[in-house]
Amino acid sequence: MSSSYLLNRLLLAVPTLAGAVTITFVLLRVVPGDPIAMMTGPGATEADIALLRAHYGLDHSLLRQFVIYLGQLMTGDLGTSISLRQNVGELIVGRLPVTIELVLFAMLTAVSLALALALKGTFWRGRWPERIVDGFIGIVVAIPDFLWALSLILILGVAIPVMPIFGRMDLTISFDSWTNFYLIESLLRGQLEVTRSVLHHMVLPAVSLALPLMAITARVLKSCLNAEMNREYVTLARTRGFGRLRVIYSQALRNALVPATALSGVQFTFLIGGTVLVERIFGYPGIGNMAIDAVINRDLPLIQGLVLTFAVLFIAVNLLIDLFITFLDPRLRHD
Amino acid sequence: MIEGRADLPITYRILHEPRAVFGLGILGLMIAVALMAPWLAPHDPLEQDLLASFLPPSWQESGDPAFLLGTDTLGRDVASRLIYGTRTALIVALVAATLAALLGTTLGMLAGFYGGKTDMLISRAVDIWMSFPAVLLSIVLVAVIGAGLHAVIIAIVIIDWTRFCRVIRAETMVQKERDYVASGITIGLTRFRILIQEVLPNLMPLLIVLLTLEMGIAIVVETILSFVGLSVASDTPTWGNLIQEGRQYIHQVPWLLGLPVACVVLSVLSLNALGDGIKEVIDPETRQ
Amino acid sequence: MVMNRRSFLQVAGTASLAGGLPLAFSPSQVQAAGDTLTIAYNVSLPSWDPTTGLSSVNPGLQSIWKSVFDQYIDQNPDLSFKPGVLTEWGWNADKTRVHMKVRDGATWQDGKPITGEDIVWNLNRAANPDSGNPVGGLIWGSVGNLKANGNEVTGDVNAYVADFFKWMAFLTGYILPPHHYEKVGAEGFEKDPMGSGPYRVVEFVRGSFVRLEAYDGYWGGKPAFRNVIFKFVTDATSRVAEVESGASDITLAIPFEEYDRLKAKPGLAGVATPVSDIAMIFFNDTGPMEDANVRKAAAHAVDKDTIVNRLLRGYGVPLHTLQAPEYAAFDPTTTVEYNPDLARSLLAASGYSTDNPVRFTIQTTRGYLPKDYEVIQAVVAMWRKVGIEAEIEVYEVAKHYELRATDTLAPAAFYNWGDSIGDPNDSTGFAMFGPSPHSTWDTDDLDAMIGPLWGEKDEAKRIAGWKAVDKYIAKNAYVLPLYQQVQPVIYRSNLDFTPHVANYVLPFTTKPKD
Amino acid sequence: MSSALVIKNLHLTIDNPKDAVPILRGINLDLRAGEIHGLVGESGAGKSMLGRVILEILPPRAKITEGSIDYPTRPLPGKTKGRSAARHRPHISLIPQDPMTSLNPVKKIGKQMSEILRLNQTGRARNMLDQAESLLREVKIKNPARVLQQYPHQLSGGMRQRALIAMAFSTKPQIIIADEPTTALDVSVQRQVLCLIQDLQKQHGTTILFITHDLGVVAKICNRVSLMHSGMILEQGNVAEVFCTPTHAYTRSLLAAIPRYDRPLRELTPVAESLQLQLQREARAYDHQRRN
Repeated sequence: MSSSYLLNRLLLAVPTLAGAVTITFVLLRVVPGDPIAMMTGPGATEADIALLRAHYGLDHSLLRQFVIYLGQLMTGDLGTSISLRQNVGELIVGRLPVTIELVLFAMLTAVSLALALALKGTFWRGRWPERIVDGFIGIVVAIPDFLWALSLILILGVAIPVMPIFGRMDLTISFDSWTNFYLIESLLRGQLEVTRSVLHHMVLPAVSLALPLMAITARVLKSCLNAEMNREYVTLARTRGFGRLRVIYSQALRNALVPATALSGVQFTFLIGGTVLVERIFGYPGIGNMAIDAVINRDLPLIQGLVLTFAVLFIAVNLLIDLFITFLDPRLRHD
Repeated sequence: MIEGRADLPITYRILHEPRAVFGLGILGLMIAVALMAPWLAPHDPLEQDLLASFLPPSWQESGDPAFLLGTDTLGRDVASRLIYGTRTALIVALVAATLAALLGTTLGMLAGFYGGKTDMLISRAVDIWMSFPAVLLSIVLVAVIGAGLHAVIIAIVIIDWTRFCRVIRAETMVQKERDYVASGITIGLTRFRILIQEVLPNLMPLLIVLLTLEMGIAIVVETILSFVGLSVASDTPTWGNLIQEGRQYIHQVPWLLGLPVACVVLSVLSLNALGDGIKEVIDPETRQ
Repeated sequence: MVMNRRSFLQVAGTASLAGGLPLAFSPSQVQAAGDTLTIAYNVSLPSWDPTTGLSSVNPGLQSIWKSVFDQYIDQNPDLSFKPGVLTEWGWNADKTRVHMKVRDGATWQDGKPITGEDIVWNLNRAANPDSGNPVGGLIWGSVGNLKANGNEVTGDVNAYVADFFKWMAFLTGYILPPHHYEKVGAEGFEKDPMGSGPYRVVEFVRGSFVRLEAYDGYWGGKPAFRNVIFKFVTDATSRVAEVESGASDITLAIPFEEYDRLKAKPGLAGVATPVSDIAMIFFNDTGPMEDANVRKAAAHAVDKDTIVNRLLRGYGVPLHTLQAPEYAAFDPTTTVEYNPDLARSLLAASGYSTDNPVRFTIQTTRGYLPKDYEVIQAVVAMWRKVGIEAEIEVYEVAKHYELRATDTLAPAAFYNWGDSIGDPNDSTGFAMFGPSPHSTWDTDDLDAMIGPLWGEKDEAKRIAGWKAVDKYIAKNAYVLPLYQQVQPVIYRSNLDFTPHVANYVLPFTTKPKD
Repeated sequence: MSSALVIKNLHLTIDNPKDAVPILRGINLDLRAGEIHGLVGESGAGKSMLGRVILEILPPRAKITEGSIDYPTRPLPGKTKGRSAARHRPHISLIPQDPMTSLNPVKKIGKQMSEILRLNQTGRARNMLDQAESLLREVKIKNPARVLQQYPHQLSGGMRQRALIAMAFSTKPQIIIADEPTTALDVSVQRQVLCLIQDLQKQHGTTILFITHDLGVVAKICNRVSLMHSGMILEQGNVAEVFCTPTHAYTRSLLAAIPRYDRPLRELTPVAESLQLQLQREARAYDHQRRN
């Protein structure tokens, strides 16, 4: 595979990241108000405030602050959280596995459901079940993730309480995690009771996140599949003994995935963004939940670190999507 | 067979596309409700009556016919608040979507038409923008600007112009290759004039589709911001505020949450349907 | 309402029957582990240092800290004081020296005994401005030259603060183990906290939960529950779902409607008692508020009884001063009557009416306190009827602190004033004294009245002085006290839970019912 | 000579929301085993649709309203009524018009060929690739081993068409529908491909329905020919007969339109508009008559 292409994409990500850093920094410095005054709370004297201001480097000029910040970033230092009084990098690294597991699980759910829907919809092309699939997709797509979260809590958490609606696992089970990747780690260590509990807790938040992505992906994939089904090579395959379902998944699918992935790729980053609200609602201890607290507490270093983390995640997901497309379509590899 | 219908005027075809008709119908209803809110609403949406709080809808046993859909915790008329909420939702949707479209389209056209450095600069900016999580960014933005209708609109515009920019840029690049642009240049029109007089009208259908979809997004964003408690402050009734308020009493008075949620879902659904319907009509690719 | 609740349940019940789904999380099945108490808590713990930073003066966090750390002095549920780590304390006769005695046999959670030196270290640290104790200068700095002699600690009074010892049971009045803290440092302490309280920290996931286990060497005895989990559920609706589904045993700070509903459910019990928190509206001495007529009208126009009885469903105690009935300087004779006609005529005297209303901004939090935003909406509606047109601005409580510290609050600002030691210094005193960093109203007349009370060493005279100040404030409407908060707590009915006026939910005193 | 395929009075319409448009109007066609049968007509005559009817790959809204298709020589005739048409289909295969769009762009040639082989016979994957290689050699591809490892976009148009021809013959079909197989190719390649089809047909004894609009090609390789217009077959017969003694005015006019070295260019006459209109009128009259 062309490593130069990969390298090119990686290089392109650098200025994007640099831009993200700059914008985050500037955006948060134009905040009206004094983060220090808020951080000290009632009772701080002028001297206390000045002391803290110096401690956080806020007594320098904006440009100077930026240079200092960049310098710290280079050494991997994201600063110290104001409200949580801990190294921002450590805080984020501690919580990131939670969000990553949730996001991956949600994406997996979304993609498998979307595949099933799109394939079935295509299989039923031009017949009434296709209309049901289309209608279902159309309704699901109109409801944002956090409304799903609320509805799911109401239905499966309260009305028929079969699902846990808060937290990451049953806290009566004790699990001393080394990596904070509970799901993967508990599986590897064979503590299936933990795996079960983590999965159980993950279902509702993951489904809330997954449904909108599922709908939009299914819709895009289905229309790409429809376009693909009209192509000559598919017709030809039908004449050569490929069954109606088989021709869809063995011939059309991979081709349809190329434009579908390109079109819905950005939706995957929306799912990651969705964790902010959904983690909040389910009390899921990931970085999304932390982000809202950071905004509420006006914890500048933490907000900065989190926004940057999200940006890195987004860029990484976009790179992966590019890679996936190149993997799918040989024409892109040989150009 | 099908080509025959392509000759019909576009408005005719839109009016014969069921999804577009559904979307237009609901949108029209929303606009009518928003415009006539003062006459439609049976009460002042801010008028409180602490002695008459949590009245159920009027058809229920203990309901009061004066309050069609019941009252909330402060004894305000839910129906009137929903009606005035439609107003806010429409204002946010229209203003935010239009401004985002204006910004995104301008930049997208410039990038797509002039290419080169302009394109690189704008595309880069879009890439950077897209690398921020929209929800977090809007929360941060509103926290920075301060809650209020204007803050919600500004946040939506700042975040969502990229949606327009990306698509319009790509479409402008396609249009640029068309014959009419080349012939425009040969007859001596300036490039800017071609962009405005020739390319722009050809982008319009696509733009309208994007605009309807964005209106739906804007309504959702307002709900999200209200949900986090950062949207329009003061008493202004918005669907988001109603959802946030209703959520607290979900067990006692489920309709306080259900009604505004239904409004949001229905309006987004109809705007999506309208966008899809128009796209279906104007987009030859999907017309088979 | 009842109808709907019932039909809602019916639908739910039918649905679950139809689906044949097991009620996996019904209250009876969970909590098989009988030695674990799970509390769905409303505030997320940001730090393990209860003595520094903004969070240390957040009343909402004290329950967790009190489970892990000892306070110098403890409080009974009725706010009266009782020995904590200190068994004796006091001033000498002319109040120039302080003395304290450390409890025998009290140990840190690593088994080391708590010594007089440890107390000196903690008091010095609290007084040191570099440590970041928010009340270091005001309270802890008021004594100095501390000396330890075995279990005895003595020190000099730099400036007499009447409620110095009361603060030892209040915000930032905790002791940390010096040997451990100096070993691990401030950041290390966050990861490996240690106290001398009834429970030690076993596992802490920021923003999610903390798991505690009983410390066997605790001087106060063995708690009924060996394991305690505080889940940080900041969303009220989620907290309701937590206890309702049985995932948690106790929760607090839920909407009163939900409290009423849950309390009636089999398997759950509830208690709602007044706590030491006062909902009030700060007036700032700017703009229209400099007009006494406007202030007085604003005070007379608010029907506190209706707000409490209807909006808060009776869960509140209308107040006219910043003193709750449990406080030392509560005076039932100081009242401000609800009289909208008087309010109208006062406004008319300044040229305002409903057609030409006086306009200003009122700031409020939303969801920080039960019904805070709704209460302000109700207040604004009552004002509107007499000729005050207030525009509501919502902010986060962090923003409130910032604005208050820089004295840039709007003319009116809603806040919750907590004073769980009930001393007038900490209610009316800090809230209304101009030079206090917490105050919003600062005018010379009031400062002149309050000033002498700070150093008043005769307790009876001091309390009488504060009562006079409260009367003066009420007459001039320098502040608008609304009501004393009631804290709704819902718990499993097989628990024996004791409410605390200081608004604590303490696992240590919670027992299974026999 | 036995028949490979017999179509009797075939009617086909396309359903629109409002009306049904007739596409084929009473087609009778008898393909004889081992012949190359030319099917000639201009665009829209319905010849490709006829090919699709035979292949059973009709678009969703197309419907056969009347008539029958029989395959007297098809192996295992009992299976025709089976639910999945796919199972018996490979005895007919297709050489498509456009080699660009007729290969799956994301699969290597070898993979595509072995997929077909595996669907239609049993055996090991390795073996399939060997078979595919020899098939490619048969269609005179020079470096078959390499081509097997290549993606369609790496091949020239001629190469792709050869690969498609190899695929068409790989299932050992009795009938092949060649739907304008040379139209999209360069002139120089066209001839080679025609020869290749002819050679392979002789070698395997396959029956070919050769759809084209080029009478010159028909003259070169076909045994018999049918002329179509407006979904009807106007004339049918041996190539020599039809070309020498055309009975239908349309055939005559088509023949007159063939550019020939012995005829000056300006004597070429396009099919007269009046004739076109007359044919369309007749088609409509036919529809009218059927409806009543």
